[in-house]
Order: sequence, then structure tokens, then C-alpha cells
Amino acid sequence: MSNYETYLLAGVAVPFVSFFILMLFGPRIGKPLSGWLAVAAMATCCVLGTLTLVGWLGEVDSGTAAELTAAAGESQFHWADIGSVPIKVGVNLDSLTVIMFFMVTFIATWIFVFSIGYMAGHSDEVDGKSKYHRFFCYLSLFGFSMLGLVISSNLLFLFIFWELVGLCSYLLIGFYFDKKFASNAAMKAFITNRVGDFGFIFGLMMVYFFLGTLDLDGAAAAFADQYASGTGLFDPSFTINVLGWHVSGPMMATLMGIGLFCGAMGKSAQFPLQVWLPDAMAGPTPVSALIHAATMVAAGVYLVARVYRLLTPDAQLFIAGVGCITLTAMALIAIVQTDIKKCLAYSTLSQLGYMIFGLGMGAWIAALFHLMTHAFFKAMMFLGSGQVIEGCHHEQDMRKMGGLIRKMPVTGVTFLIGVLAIAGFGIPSMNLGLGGYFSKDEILAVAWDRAGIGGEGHHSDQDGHHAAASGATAFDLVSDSHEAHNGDDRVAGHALATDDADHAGVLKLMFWCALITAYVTPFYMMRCWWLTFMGKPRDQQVHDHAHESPMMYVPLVVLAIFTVVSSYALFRPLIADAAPALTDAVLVTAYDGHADDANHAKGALINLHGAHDWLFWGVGWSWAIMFLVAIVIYRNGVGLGSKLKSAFSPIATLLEKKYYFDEIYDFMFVRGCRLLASISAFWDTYVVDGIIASLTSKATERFSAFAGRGVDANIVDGVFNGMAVTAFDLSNLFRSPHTGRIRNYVLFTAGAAAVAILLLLFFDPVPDAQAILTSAGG
Amino acid sequence: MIAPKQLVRSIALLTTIATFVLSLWLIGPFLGAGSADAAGMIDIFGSSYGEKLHFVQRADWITSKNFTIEYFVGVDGLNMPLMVLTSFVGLLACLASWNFESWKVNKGIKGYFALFLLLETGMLGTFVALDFFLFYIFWEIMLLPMYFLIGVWGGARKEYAAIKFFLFTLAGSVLMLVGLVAMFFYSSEAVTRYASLATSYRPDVGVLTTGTFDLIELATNQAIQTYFNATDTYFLAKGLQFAPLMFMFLFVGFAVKLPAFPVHTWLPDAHVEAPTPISMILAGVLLKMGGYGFLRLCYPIFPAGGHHWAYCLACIGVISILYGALCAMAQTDFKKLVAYSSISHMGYVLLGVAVMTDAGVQGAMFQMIAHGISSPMCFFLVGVIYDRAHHREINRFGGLWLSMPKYGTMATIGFFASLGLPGMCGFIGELWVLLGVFAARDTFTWAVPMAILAASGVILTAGYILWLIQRVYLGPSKPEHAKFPEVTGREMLILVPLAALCVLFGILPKHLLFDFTNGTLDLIVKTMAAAPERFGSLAAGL
Amino acid sequence: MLTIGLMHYLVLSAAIFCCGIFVMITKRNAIGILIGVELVLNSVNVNFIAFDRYSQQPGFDGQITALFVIVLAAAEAAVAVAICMNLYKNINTIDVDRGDALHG
Amino acid sequence: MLAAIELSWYPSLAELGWFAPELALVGTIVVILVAPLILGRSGLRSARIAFAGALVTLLLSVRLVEQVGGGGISGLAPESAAGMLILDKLTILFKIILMLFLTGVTALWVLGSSEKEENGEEFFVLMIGSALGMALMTSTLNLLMMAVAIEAASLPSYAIAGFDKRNRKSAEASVKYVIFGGVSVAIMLYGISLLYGMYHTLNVAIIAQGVANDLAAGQNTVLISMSLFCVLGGIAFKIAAVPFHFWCPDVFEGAKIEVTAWLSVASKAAALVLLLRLVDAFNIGAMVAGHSILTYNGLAWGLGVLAAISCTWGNFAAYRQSNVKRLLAYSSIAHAGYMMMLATIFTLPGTTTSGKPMAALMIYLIVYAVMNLGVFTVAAIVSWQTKSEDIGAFSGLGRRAPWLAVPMVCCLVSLVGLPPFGGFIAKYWLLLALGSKMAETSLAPLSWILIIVVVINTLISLFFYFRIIRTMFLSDDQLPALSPPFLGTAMANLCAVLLLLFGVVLINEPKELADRYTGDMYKPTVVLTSKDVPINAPGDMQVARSVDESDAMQIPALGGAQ
Repeated sequence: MSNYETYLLAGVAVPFVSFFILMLFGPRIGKPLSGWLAVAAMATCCVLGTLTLVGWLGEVDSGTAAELTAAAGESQFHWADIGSVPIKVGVNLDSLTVIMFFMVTFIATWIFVFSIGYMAGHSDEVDGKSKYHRFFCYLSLFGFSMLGLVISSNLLFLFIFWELVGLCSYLLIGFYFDKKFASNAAMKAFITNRVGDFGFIFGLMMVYFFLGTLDLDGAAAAFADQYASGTGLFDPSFTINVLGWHVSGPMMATLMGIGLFCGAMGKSAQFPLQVWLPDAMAGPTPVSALIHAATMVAAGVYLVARVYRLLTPDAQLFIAGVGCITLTAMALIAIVQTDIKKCLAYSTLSQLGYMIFGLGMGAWIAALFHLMTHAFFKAMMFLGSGQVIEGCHHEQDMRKMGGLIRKMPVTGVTFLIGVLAIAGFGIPSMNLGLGGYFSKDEILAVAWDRAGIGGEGHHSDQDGHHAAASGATAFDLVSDSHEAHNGDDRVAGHALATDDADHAGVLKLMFWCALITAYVTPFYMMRCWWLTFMGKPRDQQVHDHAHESPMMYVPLVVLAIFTVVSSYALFRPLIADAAPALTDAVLVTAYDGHADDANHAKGALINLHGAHDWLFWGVGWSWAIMFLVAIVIYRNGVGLGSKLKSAFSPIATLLEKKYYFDEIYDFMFVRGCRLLASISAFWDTYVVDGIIASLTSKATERFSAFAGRGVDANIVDGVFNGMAVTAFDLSNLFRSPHTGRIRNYVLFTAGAAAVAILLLLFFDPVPDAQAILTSAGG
Repeated sequence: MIAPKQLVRSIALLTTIATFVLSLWLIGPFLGAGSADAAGMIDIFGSSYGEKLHFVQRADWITSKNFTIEYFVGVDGLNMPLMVLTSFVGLLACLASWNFESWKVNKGIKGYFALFLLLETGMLGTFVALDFFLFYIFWEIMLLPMYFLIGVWGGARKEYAAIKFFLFTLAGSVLMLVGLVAMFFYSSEAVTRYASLATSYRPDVGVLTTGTFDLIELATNQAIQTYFNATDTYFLAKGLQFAPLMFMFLFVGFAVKLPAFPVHTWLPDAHVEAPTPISMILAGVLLKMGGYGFLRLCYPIFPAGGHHWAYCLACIGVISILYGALCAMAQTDFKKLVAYSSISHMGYVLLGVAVMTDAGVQGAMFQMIAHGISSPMCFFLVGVIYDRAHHREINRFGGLWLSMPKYGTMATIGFFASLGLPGMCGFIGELWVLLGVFAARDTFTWAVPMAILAASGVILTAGYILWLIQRVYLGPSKPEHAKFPEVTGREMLILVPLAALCVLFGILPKHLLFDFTNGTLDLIVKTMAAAPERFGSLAAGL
Repeated sequence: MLTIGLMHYLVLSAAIFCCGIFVMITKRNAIGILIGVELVLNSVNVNFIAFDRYSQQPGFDGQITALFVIVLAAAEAAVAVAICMNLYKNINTIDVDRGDALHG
Repeated sequence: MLAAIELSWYPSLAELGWFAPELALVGTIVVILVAPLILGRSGLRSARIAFAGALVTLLLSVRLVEQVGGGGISGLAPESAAGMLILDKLTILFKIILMLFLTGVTALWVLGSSEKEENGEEFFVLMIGSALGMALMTSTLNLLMMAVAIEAASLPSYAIAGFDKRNRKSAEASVKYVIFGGVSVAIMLYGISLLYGMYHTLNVAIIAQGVANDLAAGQNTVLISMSLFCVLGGIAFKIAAVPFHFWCPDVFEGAKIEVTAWLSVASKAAALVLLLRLVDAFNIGAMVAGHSILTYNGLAWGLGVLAAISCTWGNFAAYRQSNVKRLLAYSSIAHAGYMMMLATIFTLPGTTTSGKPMAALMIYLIVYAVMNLGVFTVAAIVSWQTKSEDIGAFSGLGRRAPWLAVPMVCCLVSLVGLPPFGGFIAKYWLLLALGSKMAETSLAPLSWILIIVVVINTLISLFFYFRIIRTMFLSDDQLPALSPPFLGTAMANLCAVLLLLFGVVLINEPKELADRYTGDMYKPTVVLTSKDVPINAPGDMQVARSVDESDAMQIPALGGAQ
């Protein structure tokens, strides 16, 4: 076991210890101390994560990383057997893990710090009992689960931690569970995620059965092997009969991918399971920042990235489609939001849509890169919003804010950095920019290529591509990024290649949607920022109370710095380093013969805007245009905005109602389910019990009543009383000849005797005695 | 009359503690018997099954010139965990009975604990008996104490519930009695007919010449197996094949206990009316007898019957899962909800064994144990709040977490375990069963739809449990709950071990259970799997 | 000229038997019912004697049996009449339909 | 017949010794009758004498076991092979059971009536008289003897049913009993007369051969069916099988509880043993006549249907009863139905299973006697102390008299037939006996149907038995506590303990006992070829002659029926 594994395992264990201590002794540890305990634990993790990251960068440089990865795969814990297939779990030690680990611990640490300040303001005294320690207890549990998720080498364990983070999310959304909306939101989040997990379980099943293992690498290897050798799923004769519907192997493989992706749909709140995330903002703001913006919701993206090698082109197309719908639809909703946190939530949804879209489109590196950058700036923005809300005494409505920049300069500035990052701020010709400028726009560029808008030839044209040296810094590579991005594109965009022509229309449509959304994003973000921080204060009372506290803005500053740093350094090279191993599925070769492309473009930070002439203008400056538009509209507060809204009132209403998803789901599923439940219960009480138990229940009831002890009359089958001939009625039937009159007795006996004799005479009881004799004897 | 109440309780507690400690002794021989060991035991029809039994006790009990009924007990991977579970739940239930004086019906403490211990005897006996006759005796012995425990110390409709419980179980077991008699005579016919195959697994017997009640013999003797599962062995009339019919006779008895749709209706009533400790035992142990019966009797002895009814049973399992969950969702009585959730959870057991794949059977076994841990906990949680509120209306609760934080935490653990949260015990069984169903796709056309339906039960379960938690534990604290005392030390003493096990079983399924059980389960699965080949068309399904 | 043979006796006996049964079913008076029983017993006697008389086998088991039946009938009548008296003492009638306190 | 017997012949003392138990009973009767003349009237003394008489009979019976060899003895010399009475181990066992039960009932009587009773002498005379009749019922294969024995058992029963003279119900009960009994016996005698007419004999062994021949040939089926049904009717009356059961609930309800207890077991037991003996004789008859026992399929089905209807009827009708004695009457009808099923087992003599039905019956009878005695003891004590026979009188008995309630539960659960009590084991042997026919005859389906009927009836019967349990434990009308007499409590508990022992420990012993006593019951394989030559020496243990040696076997046809 290498040091890195030890670090990572220790990093997982530390928050658990913290959780355990806080669970047992939380109330005794008391208010500030339990928070600091959690912070200390998470900081320890962060240190471990940093150590790992730094060390790992060196390993990557020296080329020994692959050996370490392989070695980590060897030492695994035999956890259980499913049937006769062993389930082993270990640390998935590779660049992606390392970088995710660092990202999670780093952000979490600062958010924990922020939380101490935040929770100090929330007294949370209910019934004389503080929930303070419980908050940090849950946060620690979340840290444990999320880190476990990141390092698991086994899909099943990934799933287990996956659910645990879901549990933490549930507990933290419902942290103010004395509020109805909070507990509702928590339940909604958990159940919606369960729907996704339903698919995930099926994905797991198929992986388990068709690939014979739940180990991530093992499954991918088996998948590639099956493809190469034409066995298993790729055996032409493979078919599964599902109610007469014969499913072929590739189809099954697609379903497998989609199943796994269902889990991601739930966790990353992709259409149509997006409904829970905005409601999840009911939780404390640090939770929104940590779980529902930076880390947990990104787990879906992480999952898709992890199982990327199992995805068929069709599955990828599906994923891209879902991502595209999400990113577009959610961005539009964000325009009309007035709640600052909701606005950020929809922007999160949209950005997650981008990531998923990117993965579906083949922009593996870009999507993960976007995950990283997004994590920093979105966490920062949420914390900023928390600062605002806290400062404004729990006012979340942006329409009542305005002009806060004077009262909260640090918050305002850092928030603006976030806005710039998400909007894709950058100067195209200078390779200067923030976060989204590199990551989001790269996704767009890949989509552009895939849609074939930039002209044919990228896919087959290998010659111009050259390998960007692995581990190269971003700045070194800027110059030759034109070609580099093509290579990069190749790395991830392999699988859909042959199908691209078939789906050209769809791909084009998706690209345009994503592009338009790239224009929407700066607009609503600037709207949000402007309404909050600029202009005149619209509610003087709120404005007067506004303040900010150092405990809370230190994390903002740190995250702002990292927003800038993450755009350039550290992350992309490592992601690119992980890319070949995690994406070079055999399908690359299979579908377009460009397996070698996988070796290209390692760690390149590309100037997409320079590479694609059209994108230079089309995307590169989108932020500027839309910022202007937003400022123009909202410079004087909401007045013009609401006029516009009334002008487009049907659309605005549709958006405000979030396309009526909640209502539809409530009607279809919640009410439908409850109706079904009521029917079942009714059925059970009156029909099943009525029929099955009518003999027993009625008789019991009657004899209870008979003995003078009335059991309540509507015992079981009040409605179906007349349905069955009950034992009791039978009893009456049998009793009826006993009239007490001897003559009747004699008559009855004589009659019965006569009948019996007649029967004996004319009815042979055993017509075919011999046949039965033989049959009974076998 | 003489014994003071304290003494009565203490004796009962000491007895249960002693039983529990002794039952731990049973684990001994299984330690170190990992799956690697079990993999070597592939000889299905040979003697290995018998040799793997530990703590075997044999004594002739009823002897006749044609047969011997033995006092034959032994422990293998199938019943060892259930024995430990029984004694464990018995111990906790005894602790839960400690506040006997504060019950609504608080007379007759001696009778209560005497019947309680008698019940435990019956349960342990059922699990440990390896002679069908002995098994049946113990099976029936349980009935009477349970009847009284529900009927005397129960709630408002206790009489109804008690007799209903009794009647349903007895209805199942009388059919088992027919099976008992028939199996004896057919086995004696078998050993005469196929004398050359009738080698017993017991060296001291050699070739079997008489009918038998020995469950291991019935399952392993080739002559008996061949005759029982033959297509042309009839019962009652030509055309009624022996194996399917007998399988059904036995199955009905066990399905009632399980309980499977549609013979489950006794369960909600019995649970609602039973006192808390009895509910714990009912849910924790009694229901497991159904599943145990499948694995001990139905499938090993009539594998062809199992194949014959596979679809039917799997469908019943799926229906139980969904139906139980839906019914649970509609309940407003806290305890009834938990009772229906038991039906739903035990549906997985039926489904798991019905598909006859190794993962399915392992999952069923795990689900039994997991449910045996989580459901007593849930019932005890209900009992805790019932002791304080004296009602169980879900909608009248709310905000209990605020009033009783420790209780809320424990409830969360218990209900999330019941929900099947990964990392807790409920998850493993369900996942394994689902995988098992999926694995049966080659033989079951309906396997995939069934797996989908069964898996959708997971969502329903999450729905009703979360809704329950929301209504009971979340929300603003109600003034009438404010005076509720926090869970006492005694109650924590019951809840904490259960909570710990809920988590531990979720984390270490292999080391806590599968290592002990898989060897035996493998044998059973292999017997099942070999059936179509050995017994031909009868086992080919519907 | 009609020869009286076994068949005649049997028919007679059957007729008496039926009369007896009829009486038992229709009479409400306990003594009447007892008379019905006596009629049946007498039909039995007729049978036995007739079978014995017309049998080609040696022996007279039938006649002995008839004697036994007469004795049994007498014993039974004695007991029955005593019991009827007891009934009369209790309910002042021997109408058996009145004795329906025991039923169901 | 008579001609063959020398007038100078007298039975030897040794031969009379075989008759000792019956003689002892007669002696007891005489002593009870004479004692008051000398010592003055005392019910208690009569009870003691009866008790002693029963014990003496018991001892004499036990002593006979050694003398009776395999195959048993029928009649005295020189008609020893075809006598009117049979002495074999079965009859001895039956007498032992009967006497034990008699002592139990006597004890019950002593419990309830010792002080105030003025007619103790008459009571015991009648009861022992009926016991004598029952003893005779089980030891004959002669139709005349059978009729006489049934009457001997019945007539005293009629009287003791109405023994509570000032009780209207009692009077009514006895009237119904006597009338119903009279009718049944009359009908039975009519059937006997028809059989006599057809086969010119009263010996069942020979009649059975004739019937088998006729049925095989398809002759006389109407007459045979009718006459057999009439004979069966007489026996069914004693068994109280449907549809000859009407007297049973009424009589049980009206009679005193000791009488009810006595009738519920003894008279039914005797009739059942008789029935099984007859069926056995018919089996053997068929075999001797060289026919398959399948000839009697119809009879078996008839009996089986009757039995099935009986137990179902009894159990269902018991549902709504509120009088405990009446409830137990229906219960006894049901149990008689179970036992009657054993009569459907037609087995070939000589096979290993031949003894089984009778053995199963004897086990069932033993257990049934114990559990009924227990139940009646408790019911009697409760009814005496509360002056009520209603089920409500049991309310809260668990609190009022736990030492009565607990044995009552044991007995009732045993009556249901659940482990771990004797009732289950008895039912279990019964089911095994029924099932044992699987590969032997075409009646296997019938047997399995009957088995299923039994188990389903177990379920049905649960209700009314548990109603008593429920009343005792689950409800409480706050009635005052009882002060049960020690003897009664002891008796009830003894019964419960015995049942538990039968259910758990002494499982083999009754079976072995029953096997030993029934295994070599009298087999009427012997056919007289000549009236005056005895084929067997008295007491000879050898089975007489094989079938093919029975030359010139003449089956008298329906003579003279032109």
C-alpha cells in the first residue's frame, strides 16, 4: 500500500471519527468546539489531500503514477460474495481521484469554517436544545461519505457511499425540520434520488451480470475484452428475452449505460429529476454551497466520468440529450428567479447540465474541468449568498436588496468574480479568462466539432494533432492549442463518431441550445449580482442591517483566489492525465479507428476561442454582450424587468412555475401513489382480508359478540358481510335439524338413511378403482 | 403467588441471557469456514450435507417397526444465524418486557414470562429440529403461547387478533401435517422401489429401508429424491403430481408465517394488538420461520416442485413487496405501517428463494437476518412512543425529534435500516435478491420485469418511510409531546445493540453472515439447480 | 288356491315395518312412538320366523332370535314406559313435541 | 346346532375363567344391590363398591392377558371356534380402558354427589350394567349377541340419562334417548333379519363370505346394501354418527355431567370397536371367499363419507353452542367421526399393517378418554360451583381457579389435536393408519381425502375449543373465585399431565400397548364345514386353516325365496 492510499484512507477515516465523536458526545462538546472539531478533521483531510496531490503530481511527472494505480488495484479487501462472484473493494488511486479528493477536502474545509460563522448566527435553540453539534456531525458524515465515494474502486461501494451522501443531503436539507417546507424538501430530494438509484441499481445489475464484476477497472476491461473478442454482450447471438422482446447485446450495453446514468440523473439533478435541487435550498446555506453546488451534485458527473468506458455511443447520445435539455431549460428558469439562492440553484442545474452534456458529447476532460472550476466558484457564490442572507436577516428576495456592495464589499467583489467565472469571462485573443471561459467554452467547442458545424475533417484528421506533453502547464500550451483541442476532442469524442452522421440534426440542435444558454448564463448571473449588490437599496431596512463578518468572508476570499487559480493551474493537467486510462475504451478503435488519439493532448489548456473562428466571436464575447443587456435592464432595479416579464407573461409564468414539473409530479406520482396506496389498503382490509378471513373474522367476531363482549362492529369486512357463506352460517345450517323434536330427528334420520341407501345403490363411488390403484402407486 | 414480580422478571432475563450466551457458542464451528471452504463442498447428494452439521444430537424418540422418529437436532449454516437471532431478539424482548407493571394489562406477570420462555423454546426448537416430526411439534408449540401473549396482554382487539393469528398459522400447518404423513409413506415406498439408490447419508444406517422423517435424509437420499420428484408419482389422483402438490402443502404453511400475499392479513392485526416485546418477537423471529421453512423443507426436498411453482412464487413475492409497501403507505396507525412494511420486506425473501439462484438465496437469507434486526427495532421504537403517548396515530405525532433527540436519532437509524439504505443491513438483502432475480433471466422470461417491479419497491419503501419520519419525527414540536421523557437507559440498552447491528451487518455482510451461511446455501442452490436435469419435465416449469 | 309362501311373510313384515316407521314419525304421543317401535320389532320377528321356517338349512337360530327380540322389546318397553312416566311427572304430558327444551 | 351339543356338557371352570371380568361386573352389580339391604343406603358406599368392582374387573382382565394367546378364543367348548363371544387381547384392552374410565367417572360422581345423593345404588347398578353391555359389544361377531349387547348397553344408559328425575331436561333427554335408541335398534334388528334370511346364519364371518360372493357376482346388491345399512345404523346410533346422532347433544345436555362424561367416551368406544371388528371380519370374509377386498369399496366409501360428514357436522354445529355439555357433545360427534374413519381401512389380513386401524383406534380411545375426563372434570366442578353450565361460567377462570383452567387448556388443546399433547399424537397415529394404505388398495384416494378432512376439521374445531379458552383467559366477568375440591383439581391435573406425557414422552408406550393387544386380534378365518367338529382346540394359538383347505364351504343362499 503506497503512501497515497494511506493518505486517502486516512482522509476518509478522519471525518468519520469526527462524526462518531460528535454523534456520541456532541451535546457535551458544546457549541463552538464541536464546529472546530469538524473543521479540524476536515482540515486534516485537506492536508492529506494536498499531500497526495502534490506527491501525485510528482509521480505523474516521473511516470510512476500508472504503476501506483495498478498496485492499488491489487490490494483490495474481500468484502462479500454475490452468488459466487467476489466483491472486492479498494482505493481507486488515479489522477481523477486525487484531484477530486483535493477539491472536495479543500472546499469542504473552507465551507466548514464558513459554517462556524454561519451557525453562530443561527441560534437554533429549540426546546432548549441546540442543534449546533448535529450540524457538524452531519457535515462530518458527509465528508466521510463523499470522500468514500471518490476513492471507491468498486461500483457497489460507490453506490453505497452514493446513498450515504444522499442521506446526508436528506438530513441537512431537513436540518430545520421543524419547518414543514424543509422536511418536505428533504423527503423530495431523497425520493427523487431513489428514483434515479432505481436505474443505478439496474445498471449495477447489468454490469455485474454481463461484465462479471463490479470493479470499475475490471468492468471496463471486461467490456473492452468482450467487444474485442465478440463475446458476451457483443456476441452476435446474444439476446435477452424480456417478455418476448428480444434485446440484443449492444442494446443491452446501451441500457446498462443509461441505467448507470440514471443514478447520475438523480444525484446531479438532471432532467427530469431536477425538481429536488431548487427545493434543497431549504437547507442551511453552507450545505447548499458544499453539497448542492460543489460536491455532491457533481458526484453524478463523477460517476458518468468513471463509467465512461462502459458507455456505448447511443448511451452517450442519451446522456448528451439529457444534459442539453437540463442546461437549457434550467438556465431559462434562472432568469425569472427572485430568490438569490434559487437563482444560484438553477444556475447550478444548468452548469451540471453542461457537464453532463459535455460527457455525452465526448468532452470528457472539459466536463471534468468544468466540474472543478464550477465547484470553486459556485461554492463561493453560495457562501456569498449566505453572507448576504445572513447579513440581511434572512432576506432572500433579491428584489428587496440592492446596493449592498457598499455594506459588503468583500462579498460583493468575490461574488462578482464568481459571476465572471460562470459567465465565461475572458478575453479571447489573450487567453485571459476565468473558469468557465476555459471549461464551459471547451465543452461548446467539442459540441461544435461533433455537430460538424465547423466543417468535416476533424475526426479523421490525425496528422495535425500532436501530443501535448503530459503535465505541461497551461501557459506553455496555449500557443498550439488549435491542433491540441482537436486531439483532445478525439480523446473523448470517440464513441459517437460513426453515428455522428446519423444524428447530425440532433447534434446540431444540441449545440445550438448549449450555445444559446451560454448567452443566457451571463445574463441571469449579472442580473442576480446587479440586483443584489448594485443600484439603490430597495428596502432600506434590509440595507441598514446589512453587514459582513470576517469569519465568513475569509473563506470567500480563499475560494475566490482558487477560482482564479483553478482556471489555470493544477487541475486540467491531472484530468488530462487520467483521461487516457479512463476513456480509451475499445470502442474508440471500433467506431472510428482513432484509438491512438487517446494518447494525444494531455493536459492541454486550449484556446478554443482561437481555434474556432466562429466561436471566437460567438462564445468568447457572449459574457460581455449579455452583461451589458442585463445591466441595461436592471440598472434601476426590477422595474424594467417586471415590465418585460408582463410583456412575455405566458412564458414568464411557465418559467416561474418551473414548467409545472412539481405540479405534474405531484399529481402523477405523489397523489397517484397515495391513491394507489389507499386503494391497496382498502383492498387489503375489505377484499383480501374479507375473503381470506371472512370465515375466521366473522366467526370470531360473532363469537366474541356472542359471549357478551362486543368487538367493534366494523371488524374487518363490514362491507363484505354478505359475501361469503361464513362458518357461522354453516354452523346454523348444521344446527338447524336439531329442533329438539324427536319426531323430526327420526324423520331426518330416516330420510338421510334412505338417501344414503339410494346413493349406495345407484352411485358407484369408485368407478375406476383399478386405475386409481395404479396411479396412486405411482 | 410466592414469587415477587422482580424475581420473576429476573429469572426470565437471566434465562434469556443464558440462552443468548449459549447460542453464541453455536458460532464456534463456523468461524474460519469461509467461502473458500464452502466452495469445496459440491457433493450435493453425497454425505457432505450431513457431515457439515454441528452439535448433532440424536436419540430415538418414537420407534416403530416401520420407522423411527428421532429427537434429531443439529446446526448448520442455515439455522445457526437464526438461532442466534432468536436468542438475541428474545433477550431484547425480555428487556422490553421489563416495564410490565405499566402496561394496560399488567396482571399475571408469571404467566407472561412463562409463556414468553415457552415461546422462545418453541422458536429455538423449530429452528434446530432436523426431524420433520420434531419440527412440526415445535412449530405448533409456538402457537399457544403466542395466542395467549397476544390474547391476554394485547390491545383493544386482542382476541380477534390472537385467534386470527392462531387460525391462519394452523391453517397452514395442518396442510403441513398432511405433507408430513404423505412424505413418510411416499419415502417408505421410495426406498422399496429404488432400493439400489437408497444409500443413507448416515454410515450407521447404510441403506435406508424404511420411510423416514429425517429432513436431511429426505433431502439427500437419492431414492427418496427420485421418487418424490418423479413426474409419475401421483398423490390423491392420477394427474396430481406429488412434488408440486406436496411443495404447495408445505409452502402454504410457511407462506402464512412469512407472510406472503394473500395470506398475510393476520400480520397487521396481530402486530397492532400484540404488546411491544411480542411484536418484536413476532416480526423478528416468527416471520423468519417461513423463510427458513422454504430453505429447509420445500426446496431441498422438492426441488422439482420449486421449479414447477417458480413463477407463481416469484410473482407472489413481487406482489408482496409492492402490495405491502403500498398498504404501508396508506396506514395511519404507526404499528400497522411497520407491520405492512414487514410484509413488503419479507416479500424479498420469497422472491429470492423463488428464483433459485445463488445470489437470490443468499439475499433471502440475509434479508431474513437483516429484517430480524431492523424490524424489532422499529417495533420497539413504536412501543417506546406508545408508552408515552398511549396512541399510535401517525398524524397526531410530529416533532418528536425535537422533544426526544436521542429517540429521534435511534428512530432514524432503525427506519433507514428498514428502508434499505446502503451501508445498513436492509440494503444487502434487497440488492442480493434483485441480483438473484436478474440472474435468473435465462430461465425466467419474466425475470427482468419482475426485477424492475421488485426494485421499484425500493422507491415506494423510501416514500412511506420518509413520509412516516416526516410526520412523526420532523416538524415543529408539539406541546403535548414536550413532557415526554427521553428514552430511558433500559430502552437505550435495547436500541443501541440493534442500531449497532443494523449498521454492522450493512458494512460487513460477509464476515458477519455470509461466511457462515454460504456453504449450506450453496448446497441447497445446487440441489435446486440440478433439478431440471435430474427430474426432467416436472421441473421444467409451467 | 293361494299358497302362502315366504314372500307373503316378507311383504307382511315389510308392511309392518313401514307402518312402524310411519307411526314413529307421525305420532306425538310417546307411547304411540313406542308402539311404532314395537311394530318394527314385530316385523323383525315375522322375518326371523319366516326365514327360519322356509329355510332349507337345519337349525332354528331364527326362532331363538325372535324370542330374544321379544325379550328385548319387553325390556325396552319397560324402561321406556318408566321414562315416559318420568317425563309426565315433569311436564304433565307425554306429547314428545312438547319436550323441546333441548334443541339447537 | 343344539343337536351337536351333548346335554351333559358343562363349561369347565377354566373356561368360565375367561368370562371372569364380565362375571365380576355382574357380581359388583349384585353387591351394590344387596349391600343396602344389609348396611343401609349410602351412595358413597355404592361408589366405593363400584370402584372396587371396576378394579377387580381390571385385575381379572389383566390376568387374562397371559391366558389368551394369539388369535383369541371364540366361544366355549365345544363351539369354541364359532361361539357367540370372543375373548382376545383386544377385548381385554378395551375392558381395561373401560374400567379405568369407569373409575374416573365414579370419582367424578363422588366429587359431585357424595353427600346428597339418595339413588347412588341404582346409578351404579345401571352404569355398571351398561359397562357390561359395552364389554359384550366389543367381544362378539354374532349378530344376535351384538343386538343383545347393544341393548344391554343402551337400556341402562336410557335410565341414567334421565336419572336426575326432578329435572325436566333430564326427563326429556332420556325420552329422546330411549325413543331414538329404540328406533335405531329396531331398524338394526330388521337388517339383521334380512341378513339372516339371506345367509341363514348370524355369524358375521360366514355372512361376510356370502356377501363377498354375492357382491362379486352382482347378486342381491339391494338387499345387502339395505340390510348392511340397517345394521350399520344401529352401530352408528351408539357411535352417534351422522345421521344417527340426534340424540347425542340433547342427551348430553340433559343428563347429569357424570353420565355425559360416561356416554361421551364409553358407549362410543364400544360401538367403534365393534364397528372395526365387523369391518375386519368382512375383510377376512372376502379373503376367505377368495375375493378382493375391493368388493367392499362401496362400504368403505359409505363409511368414509359418513365419518367425514360426522366430524364436519359435529365441528360446525358446535360453533354456536353456549352450553358446555352440548358443545362437548358435538365435539364427541366430531371425534367419533375421526375414529370412524379408521373403519374405512380395509386391509388384507396377514399384512404388516393389518393391526393398524384397530391399534390407532385404541390409542385414540385412550387419549380421548383422558382428555374428555379432564374436560368433564373441570366442567363438572365449574357447573357445580356456579350452578351454570353456560360457557359464561368459565369467564375469568384463569384467575378464579388457575389450577382448573390450566389443565382445561391442556385438555382442550389436546382435543383440537395440537402438539405437544396426546391429542396430537392420537391424531397422528390415526393419520398414519389412514395413510398407510397408500400402495395397498384403490381406497388410497379415499384415505387421503379423509386425511385432509381431518386436518381441515382440526382447523374448524379450533374455534369452539378456543372459545372456552378465550372465555377463561381473555375475558373476566369478575365472578367470584372458585374453591375447587382437591380431588377434582388433582384429577384434572392428572389428566393434563397424562396428556402431556402422551404427547412428549410416552409416545411409544400406548402404541406398543395397542400393537401388542390388537396385533393378534381374533380372526374369524375359520369356517365350519361341519356343525359338530370343532376345528380348533380351545385356546389353540394356531391360525386354524388356510383358505384352500376349507373344503365344501357352503354359503347358504336365500333359501325358499321363490
